[in-house]
Amino acid sequence: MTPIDHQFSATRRLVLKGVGVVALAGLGVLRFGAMPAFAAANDKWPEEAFKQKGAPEAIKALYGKTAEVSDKVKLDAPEIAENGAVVPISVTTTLTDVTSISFLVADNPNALAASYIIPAGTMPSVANRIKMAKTSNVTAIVEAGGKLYSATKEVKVTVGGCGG
Amino acid sequence: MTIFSRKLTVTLPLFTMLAATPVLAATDTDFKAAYAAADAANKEAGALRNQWTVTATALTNAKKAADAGDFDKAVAAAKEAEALAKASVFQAKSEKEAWKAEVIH
Amino acid sequence: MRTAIQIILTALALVTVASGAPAHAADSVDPVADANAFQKYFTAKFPKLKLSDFVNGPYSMNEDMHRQWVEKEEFPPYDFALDAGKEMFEKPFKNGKSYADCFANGGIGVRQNYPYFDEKEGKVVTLELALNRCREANGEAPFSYVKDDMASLTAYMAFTSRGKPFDIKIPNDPRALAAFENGKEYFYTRRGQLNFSCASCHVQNPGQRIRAEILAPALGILNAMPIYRSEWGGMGTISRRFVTCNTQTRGVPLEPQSDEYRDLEYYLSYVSNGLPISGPGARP
Amino acid sequence: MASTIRVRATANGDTTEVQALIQHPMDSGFVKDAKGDLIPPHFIQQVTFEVNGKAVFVADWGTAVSKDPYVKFSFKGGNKGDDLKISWVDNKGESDTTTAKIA
Repeated sequence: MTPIDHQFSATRRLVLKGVGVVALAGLGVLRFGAMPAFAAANDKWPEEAFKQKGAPEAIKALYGKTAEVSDKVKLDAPEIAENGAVVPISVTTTLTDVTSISFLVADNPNALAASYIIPAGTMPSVANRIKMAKTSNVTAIVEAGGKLYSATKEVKVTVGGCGG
Repeated sequence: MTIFSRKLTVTLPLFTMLAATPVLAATDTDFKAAYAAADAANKEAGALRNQWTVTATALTNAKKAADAGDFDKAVAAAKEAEALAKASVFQAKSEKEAWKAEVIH
Repeated sequence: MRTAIQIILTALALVTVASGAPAHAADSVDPVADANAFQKYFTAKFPKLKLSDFVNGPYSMNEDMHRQWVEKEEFPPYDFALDAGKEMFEKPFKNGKSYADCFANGGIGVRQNYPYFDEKEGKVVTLELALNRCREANGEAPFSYVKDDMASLTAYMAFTSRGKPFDIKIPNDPRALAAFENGKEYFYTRRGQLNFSCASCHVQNPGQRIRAEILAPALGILNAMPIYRSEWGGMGTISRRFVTCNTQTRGVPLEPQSDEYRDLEYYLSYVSNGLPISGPGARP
Repeated sequence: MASTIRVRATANGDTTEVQALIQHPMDSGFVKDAKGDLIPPHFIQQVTFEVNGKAVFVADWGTAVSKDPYVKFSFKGGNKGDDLKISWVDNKGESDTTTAKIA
């Protein structure tokens, strides 16, 4: 499956699901296992996504789709964190029509660290300081034009000092 | 009978003899003596302003074991504390001169 | 544990044998020569650094760390302590007086003169000690030397001295020279089960990593005090830093502001004369 | 009590850069205190930034955001003198809000 097919089938699946949802909503039977309203779309704190352990599950819960790696997403993270409690991470992108940006730390107890809603007119770049339990891959997700793009870097983390 | 088995036959009685005499379990008095010695050494280190945190931990472990009635463990911990305290005293005394060699000239 | 003690004992024995050899110059105390030798050692070891760079400690030793520091300094975490310190400094005591009455120039821009040698008392007086003495003289309870209140006050006073070079004086008083020498001895004396002295890390290994952290050079190491450490998630005074360093080498720390610590601060500040105050600082 | 939110909003051209530092423990619930008991989770969940009533940025934070959290972003359409309203709410329902003028 070349990426293009993958993308095509992904959107096809989405479209079908969308149609399905509309049809069911029409019939008023939506309440069974309500479709998770994708948090990124509204302002409610995405509790479900923050509860997920792994990054893939968190991305699924947050956006309902998977991301593809893109060199248009510039993730800036230290090679060795000076301290796991304060790791300065920032992302910027040349992608247009960006609606959401998120940061995930794969090996943290809960992968999703932070998620930002980017309204129209706001620049697609965010800097923040996050906590990392240990050496881990850090991923930045950018939602642009309804599709997800990502960049990942490994950040080494360990304790400091000589013993105690 | 190969050499190996002959040696074995000799050592066997030796083991049985040792096992026969029970090793005396430490008692409360043993613990008190060991703890006092360790505490004294640690106080000396204190006078030299050079105690170690691990000595204090060993002393508390000794007391905890003694309170729980495990005097073997208590004496062992007290002995360890004494060794650590003595090492810290040795360190303080030897450093009285040794530090001069490290100074940036 | 027993083998650990054996190793330490043998290491100690080796050190004493090795160090016995070089004859040590007559024991005259010459602070000026000490300070020059101290600064020359570090400028030779790090020729690319300007003298003032040394006050940034680990961040002048490593590019990746420097970048993380610059990002943090955009909006530093010690901002809250700084504001709290200013508020506390300006709030009068119950008796109407305030800190400004205890310090020259109202306490503004004076941090670089601390610690100083008090010839009446014959002892080194550090900024933290002076602050608590001011509180007690005005009927207020002293602050803990290792907690946030003292850190906020010293943060504000350091901030008012930013950029001013350290200007520590040693009066021609044998007790002052003795205090300086006592501080130097503490700095180079190995202690704790790990058998490290301050010099083992900050003279012999600045720029090296000790697990995640990069060791700061001893030159200028107090210029950024008090510091907000990510490791502590909070502010730390010079007292707190000395106490935690001792504990890390498994040495039992002394009382904060005890003679050895104040003399150590006297020595370390004097040999950093001329380097600018950059406190409060952020550190890993 | 001074606000827990420190903010710098500087406009250059039609882009306004916003930096915010918020005083909050951001306890994750995974850390033990000196006695060895777990410190319960206490962290900011959402921070909203609004200009003239319109949201220009919304931050959803989890337990992995650093203590005294910091965030930087920029947006178009703000001009000098506008009011930037910032408010946060945490998992205990505590909240704080402040308004800053764009410089």
